[in-house]
Amino acid sequence: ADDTIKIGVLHSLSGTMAISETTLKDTILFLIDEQNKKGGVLGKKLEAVVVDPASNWPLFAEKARELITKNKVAVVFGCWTSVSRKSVLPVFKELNSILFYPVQYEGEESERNVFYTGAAPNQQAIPAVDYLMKEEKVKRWVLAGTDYVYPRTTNKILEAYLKSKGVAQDDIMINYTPFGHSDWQTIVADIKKFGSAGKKTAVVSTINGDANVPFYKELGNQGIKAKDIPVVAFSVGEEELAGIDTKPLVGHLAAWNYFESIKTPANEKFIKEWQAYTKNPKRVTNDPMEAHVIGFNMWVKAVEKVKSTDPDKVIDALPGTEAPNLTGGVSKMLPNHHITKPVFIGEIKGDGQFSVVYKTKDLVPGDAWSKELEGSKDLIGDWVGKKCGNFNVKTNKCLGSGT
Amino acid sequence: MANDDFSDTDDAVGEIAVSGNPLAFPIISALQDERLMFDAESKKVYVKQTDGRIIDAATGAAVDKLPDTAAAVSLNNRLRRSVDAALGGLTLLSPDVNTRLSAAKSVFKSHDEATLPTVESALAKETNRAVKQALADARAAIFLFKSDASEVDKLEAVATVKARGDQEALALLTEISGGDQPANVTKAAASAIVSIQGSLAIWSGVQNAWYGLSLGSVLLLAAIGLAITFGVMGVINMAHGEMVMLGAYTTFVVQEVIRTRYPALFDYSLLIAAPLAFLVAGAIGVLIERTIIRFLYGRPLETLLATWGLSLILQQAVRSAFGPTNREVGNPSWMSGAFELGQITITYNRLWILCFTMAVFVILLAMLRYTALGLEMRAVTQNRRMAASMGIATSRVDALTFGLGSGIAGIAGVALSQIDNVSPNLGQSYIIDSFMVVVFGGVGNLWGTLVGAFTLGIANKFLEPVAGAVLGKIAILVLIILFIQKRPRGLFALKGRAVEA
Amino acid sequence: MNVMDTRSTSSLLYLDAVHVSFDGFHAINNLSLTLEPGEMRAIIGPNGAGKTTMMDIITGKTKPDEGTVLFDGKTDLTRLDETRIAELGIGRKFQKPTVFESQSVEDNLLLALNVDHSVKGTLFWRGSRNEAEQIDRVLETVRLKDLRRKLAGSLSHGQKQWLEIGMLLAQDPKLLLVDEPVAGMTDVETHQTAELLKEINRDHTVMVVEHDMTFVRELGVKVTCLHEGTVLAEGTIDQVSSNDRVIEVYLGR
Amino acid sequence: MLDVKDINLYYGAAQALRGVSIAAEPGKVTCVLGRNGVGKTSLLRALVGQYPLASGSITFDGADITHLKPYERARKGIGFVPQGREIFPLLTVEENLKTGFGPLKRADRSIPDDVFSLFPVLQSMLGRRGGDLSGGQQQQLAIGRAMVMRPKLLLLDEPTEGIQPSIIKDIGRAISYLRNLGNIAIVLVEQYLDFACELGDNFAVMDRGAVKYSCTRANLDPAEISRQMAL
Amino acid sequence: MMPHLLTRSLDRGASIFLLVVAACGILIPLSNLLLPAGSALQVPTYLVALWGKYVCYAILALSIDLIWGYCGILSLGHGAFFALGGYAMGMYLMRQIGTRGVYGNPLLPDFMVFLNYAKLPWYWHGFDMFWFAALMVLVVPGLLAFGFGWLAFRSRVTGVYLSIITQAMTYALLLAFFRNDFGFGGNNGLTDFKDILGFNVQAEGTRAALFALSCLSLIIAFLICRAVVTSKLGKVLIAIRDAESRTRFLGYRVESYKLFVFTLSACMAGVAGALYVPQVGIINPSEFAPGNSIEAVIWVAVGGRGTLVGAALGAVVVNYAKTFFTSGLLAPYWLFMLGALFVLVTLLLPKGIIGTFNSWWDQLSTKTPNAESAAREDGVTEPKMAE
Ligand SMILES: Nc1ncnc2c1ncn2[C@@H]1O[C@H](COP(=O)(O)OP(=O)(O)OP(=O)(O)O)[C@@H](O)[C@H]1O
Ligand SMILES: Nc1ncnc2c1ncn2[C@@H]1O[C@H](COP(=O)(O)OP(=O)(O)OP(=O)(O)O)[C@@H](O)[C@H]1O
Ligand SMILES: CC(C)C[C@H](N)C(=O)O
Ligand SMILES: [Mg+2]
Ligand SMILES: [Mg+2]
Repeated sequence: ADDTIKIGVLHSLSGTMAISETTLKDTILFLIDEQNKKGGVLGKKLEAVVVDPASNWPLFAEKARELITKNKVAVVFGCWTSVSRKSVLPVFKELNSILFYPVQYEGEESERNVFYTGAAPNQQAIPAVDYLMKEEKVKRWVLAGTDYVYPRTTNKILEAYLKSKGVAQDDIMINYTPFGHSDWQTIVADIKKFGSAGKKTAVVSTINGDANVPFYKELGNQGIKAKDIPVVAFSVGEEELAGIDTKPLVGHLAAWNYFESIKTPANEKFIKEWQAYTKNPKRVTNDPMEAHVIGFNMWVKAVEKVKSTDPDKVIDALPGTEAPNLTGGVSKMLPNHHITKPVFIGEIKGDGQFSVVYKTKDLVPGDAWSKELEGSKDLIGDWVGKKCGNFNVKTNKCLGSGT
Repeated sequence: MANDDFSDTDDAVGEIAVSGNPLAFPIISALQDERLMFDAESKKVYVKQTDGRIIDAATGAAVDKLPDTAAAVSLNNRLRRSVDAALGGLTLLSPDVNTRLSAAKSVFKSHDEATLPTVESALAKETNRAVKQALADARAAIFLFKSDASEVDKLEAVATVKARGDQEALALLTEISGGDQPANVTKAAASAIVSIQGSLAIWSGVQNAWYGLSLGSVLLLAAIGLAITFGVMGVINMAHGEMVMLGAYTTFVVQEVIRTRYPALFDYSLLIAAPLAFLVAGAIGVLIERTIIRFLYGRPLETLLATWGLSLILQQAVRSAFGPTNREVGNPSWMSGAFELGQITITYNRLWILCFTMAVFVILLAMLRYTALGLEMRAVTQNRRMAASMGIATSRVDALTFGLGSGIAGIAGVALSQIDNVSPNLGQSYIIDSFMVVVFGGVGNLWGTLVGAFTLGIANKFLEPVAGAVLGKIAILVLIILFIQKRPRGLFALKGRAVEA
Repeated sequence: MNVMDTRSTSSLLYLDAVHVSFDGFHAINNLSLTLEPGEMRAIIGPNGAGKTTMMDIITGKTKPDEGTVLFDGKTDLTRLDETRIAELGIGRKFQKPTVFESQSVEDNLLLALNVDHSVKGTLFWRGSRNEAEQIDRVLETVRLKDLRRKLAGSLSHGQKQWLEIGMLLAQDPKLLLVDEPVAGMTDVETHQTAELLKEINRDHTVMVVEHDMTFVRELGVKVTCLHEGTVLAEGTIDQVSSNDRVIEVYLGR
Repeated sequence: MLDVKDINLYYGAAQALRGVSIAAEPGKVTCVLGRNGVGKTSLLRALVGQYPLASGSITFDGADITHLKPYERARKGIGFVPQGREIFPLLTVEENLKTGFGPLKRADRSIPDDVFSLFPVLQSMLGRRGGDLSGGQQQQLAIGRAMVMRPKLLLLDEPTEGIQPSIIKDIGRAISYLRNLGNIAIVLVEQYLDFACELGDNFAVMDRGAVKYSCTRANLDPAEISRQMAL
Repeated sequence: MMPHLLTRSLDRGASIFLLVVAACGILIPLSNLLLPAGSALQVPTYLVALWGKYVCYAILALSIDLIWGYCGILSLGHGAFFALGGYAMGMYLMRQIGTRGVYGNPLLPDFMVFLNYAKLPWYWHGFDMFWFAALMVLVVPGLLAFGFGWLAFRSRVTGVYLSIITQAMTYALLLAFFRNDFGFGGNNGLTDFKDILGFNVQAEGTRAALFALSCLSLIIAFLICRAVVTSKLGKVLIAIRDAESRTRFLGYRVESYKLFVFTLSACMAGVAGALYVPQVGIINPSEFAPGNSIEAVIWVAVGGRGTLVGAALGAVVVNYAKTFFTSGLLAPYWLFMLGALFVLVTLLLPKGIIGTFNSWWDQLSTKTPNAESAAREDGVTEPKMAE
């Protein structure tokens, strides 16, 4: 009935997560702006409804409910941490709406109402480890992370994977730190010690958020060079690096599905328009932003295909929808609501950008359920054929409430 | 090198290094600095020289202009290592002492047999003691891995490496003791390993103590301003962390100005930022005291409410002004890097922070103890009404005291910007620890804050290796809780009837 | 300590060789003192002699370094905490009046009443006529009847003194320790206080510290003069006040 | 020197002073007497500025100080020995004394010898925290602290409270010594009649916040005063 | 409860408060369920859930006011008791999921399956029974408070020292609950609840019932608090707050009193947490964050410390302000607004909303001088004179 289509933006603009999420809010506003310039969707203008869940998880649920019932949004783009997604999940299911989640996460989820445009573990962690094994001949591994679900799960997957590749238990060191850990002296020294055992060593970092800057500063100061012990991180991107002096960090790595430095026409155009939109010629771009770009475009396509914003129709239309990604391929929404993505490994450069040193040949399809985990290796998500997010291929049954 | 494939480039580096070509050194060092250009069209490689001239890598002939299609040959870590190793061999004879030293060290690491002749000839010529030692070590390392080296040589090498006594020596020895070596060498290596491990264990104790001191100094620095506003004035100052944050942002602004206008001054940026941060945070402190806190004396718990509100406002103000993301604050050269003391690494930034903290502490202590203002501050906070009747301008003293506490928090921010994020959340991450330190040490006692900070720092660092960072931190919190049961008024409790009601 | 010996004492309060020092300063030095049941004792002594500290020890506020304090011939007070000591029946008026400032005069007395002080007792407490009468009586005695609803914090210094005395009366302890009751009172009031104490003394044991010699004389009881933490002189007021040392350190010439 | 005219003071809705007028002159001791709670302390608090007046005026040294802040009054030379002593508990005895330096010129910043000759105990306890002293010692410290300010007007609120007899005599001597200097005006609030009668030049007896009886040394009748106080 | 405790506790303010809460508790669910959706008078489900959350916060605020307002114990870790109650309820709700979890494991909650738990940890046993979980909602926070208080009050830890160690307690719990190894789902917490007592937690009827139940709990909690503070025990608490050691010399066992109210208050906080979890649908370690506890104290201060009604009101006002400011045009400035609210309340309404209203009312109605009390009303003492 309305002459606009409302789009919910559910990203923290204050509190601890504002640091990462504010950019994503801007991204969606930018995308909506661009789309409206093209005439909107189904002949209607798009209108953003921005709320601030303030890094407070119950508030996420409250705001999600508000967006859906009060503001009647057609779709919501939002969340960064997994816990915020978990918090809003029941709301989306209950009210049958759509959430696009743009951040890499631990997997183990495939929900009808959620579309995961960030990387699943097999689209980030595993390729990174493969690269280090092949290219850097790494034999010894430090898995360092913040003590919570994402790092623990990722490390569990990696540990299983490494062992399957013949790495001995002794050659794996696992280390967890509290959120916001800022004194890295001991751990960096331990890494140094672990790495001087004569075998090539690398650090796989799932350290989250605030703790990264002091970690890298300590690495730099204690003189751990990428040449000696490279660190590959899964949550350090251009935006995080903008806050650090990267000269001592040159050569450390990150695994993402997008880098700002990748030279493709699409990417260059995107960066230019984004910087113009934000009126900041230095404003960087990063992976979760690209995820939103893809997700947004897929949603637009799906809506246009079914000529409706009705959630049920859009949800059914989304799998199979394709949208070009900014680095040159075409991503596709899979039946498990994850997408196919290229995987890049980049080395940090002195200017805070990454130079790509490796790229997977093809796009990697995201696995909702990890093959490395005992409990989930037989599960698949399939919302097209089986209409089930957690289908056990061995028993041929849809588990849990999905039946 | 024509291909942009790392493996090929790697092989090429190896070939060039052993080719003995006079152009080898310029080419490889150009590669290292990303000055080596490759033109995919003509399949030619050029070297951009440091003076801007361009030469053809194959012939050495000067070229006028790079073709447009030429791009720098990119590097990755593996390549960097090969380049280093190659250069190591090539620069062992460099006229510059430091270059020779680092070359020798990189040979020690790579223990590349091919460099042995160069090492030996360099060793013969070398006069500098440090370089000589490094070369000898490098030579020993090569012998250890040289399959055809004599047993005597190898034993001697083991001894030389053992004398180093460090982690790297341990690594080398562990590595060879696995391989097939003459029995004697294996035995010697094994005993060397044991002895190195023994001494390293002692060093790791020393290292923990140093880390503890350094963590303690950070805690102290963060807490010391609070020891004034909370400990002396009794204001439960939840905005303390934001004062620290303001100090850090002042540093950012100073560095930003220096970077864009006076890059030469970069090394002095902290010296400029410190007094400015004191003034900025101090002035805001005075403003807060004059407009809010002064109405709340005698109602300390309401200060909790107001300062909490303030901290929200300040955080959001900074977020609006500087954006929500981290801002980059660099380390001046004298704050970067580390030096080795025995077997432990001491980073300069931590060392300077420790010194700086102690200086702030001593100055503050002296100020409170020996100056009239210090006396007036204490008198006013103990009995504001009576102090006024003694002719002390209480409102001025209150404002100055709060300003001082805030200013010191600002200075702390300058130091913390060197090791932590500069973001709107910076303050939040220190406020709880700061209160812990002040209370653990005993409210109202600066010495308590000092000892409290170092005790917590050291305890933390001795617990961390045993229990892990998370459990270590939990253990510290539990210990604080238990400790307060033993000493309900902190470590340096004020005792006697003077404190009791 | 000779346990057998002390156990047989019939005195209500028996301080035996008590010693306290604060950071090396000996505030109480080998102090011994006995108080018989039903006795009233006046304690005098220079400022800083240790009178208040002695009361702190008896009431459990300060733990002595050495020595014992026997109450009722059997209980060693030095091992008990303040609450337990109060429960045994020792009440105290502080030198600086301390009352519950944000509660009314009446409630201050109500809290002092010697009734069930357990959590359960107070939770399920209901006022009784008996209690109300008792409070009225005390208010009458300390002449604060008009101020009964006033907050104790808004009383003048002297009124607080009276309120504290009232609380002591309401508490109805076996042994009353009264620290400088007449400081800040007019001569008439001083006289009244003396009368009041004498009256209380009919069925309570009292120890009172005062510097007001007129008052002490009026009480007409045995006097102990402390000095530097020990007993300097003991006897009737005339004996003590003619003691040369007492005159020298305390009364002045 | 001090001229208080018709002052009224309220605590919330309760009136504590009703039209009080009183004067003090250099070299004279003005005694204020009265039972508990009649407003003696309130009067002194009004003089030092700790409570604002509802009406009336205070003139000191020819200047109107009615609206000055407490510390400004102290700097003009008003010294105060409060009831309840109000020692700074965590400052040492010496530091407590030094808080009196505020109004003084840098050159004058020393503790007068009088203080220690009058109260030798303070000398021996210079390093002890004020709050640890015994009640009487604190009282002595409070008087000493006011003397450090070299006041022109000294306000004493029941200075003999809790003090041993010999020192009361000393304080008496001190007051008369200060009075005899001739340039200090003294207001003494007392309940201890004998002491007041011995020192006073002018007397005022208060009741329910007002001065209801006054006389000078010339027509002093202790019995009448005591009768007035008892009413 | 003895009847006199009840009757004594009801003055006019209290009665009005109870009536309002009861009215909300009855009318809001009825309107939500009975009136057609979209009608002007119908309260949307969205608001029912929202207000249900506020009511739980109000119970938490009451529990804080009981110890802080009346006994001077400033707990900066009360969120811990709230969260523990919440976790106890969350564990029950998790167990109710049964085979409907994504892995269909009948015994293990999902997060345990993918973290390779071989069997249910011992402390998860029994939580499949509602009565047991309900008991634990009281027992776990109560026991923790009892143990903690027993240590702290016996050693006479008071004032800021107590506040800070309560903060250390909640902080330690925060770190512990973040860990996956701790067996409570780490950062992601417990979510995706299905049923409570056989009713679908998402159903409108269940929501309405939970809301009504929360209001009922608020009423009961309020009555308990009133009964406590209007009894003689309440006077003892205030005496302890103002002059703890003097109370001891009168023969009161101060530590027992403190322990009693502290434990009672922790149990109330636990109940609040337990009601909160099914309504918001998640419990996660961030509920232990020290900031949350501090904020709860601030609600009490905003509403008026030591007034009970004020505490509940403060919780609702601040949280409503939060909801209101975080959406719409104001969203970017909401921290300024909230911060300014706190600062202004302290400066302009020093006794909080209800406290200021009360003294204003007193002055109007009685005209009796209510002298500014010189009492230290705070758990933190300024250094005071020795006697
Ligand atoms: N905690 C303490 N630390 C240091 N000295 C103390 C402490 N407590 C008491 N003193 C000292 O012990 C001595 C005895 O003090 P006490 O209060 O018992 O004296 P008093 O006899 O009551 O004197 P007054 O008549 O003045 O009240 C004093 O010199 C006092 O300074
Ligand atoms: N802060 C206050 N708030 C309210 N009323 C007060 C306050 N201080 C004193 N009063 C009241 O004012 C009256 C005068 O008190 P004030 O302290 O001036 O008496 P005083 O003459 O000094 O008595 P005392 O001899 O007992 O010291 C008393 O009735 C007292 O209850
Ligand atoms: C690794 C993080 C950036 C995001 C991740 N999904 C989480 O659990 O919080
Ligand atoms: Mg005494
Ligand atoms: Mg008085």
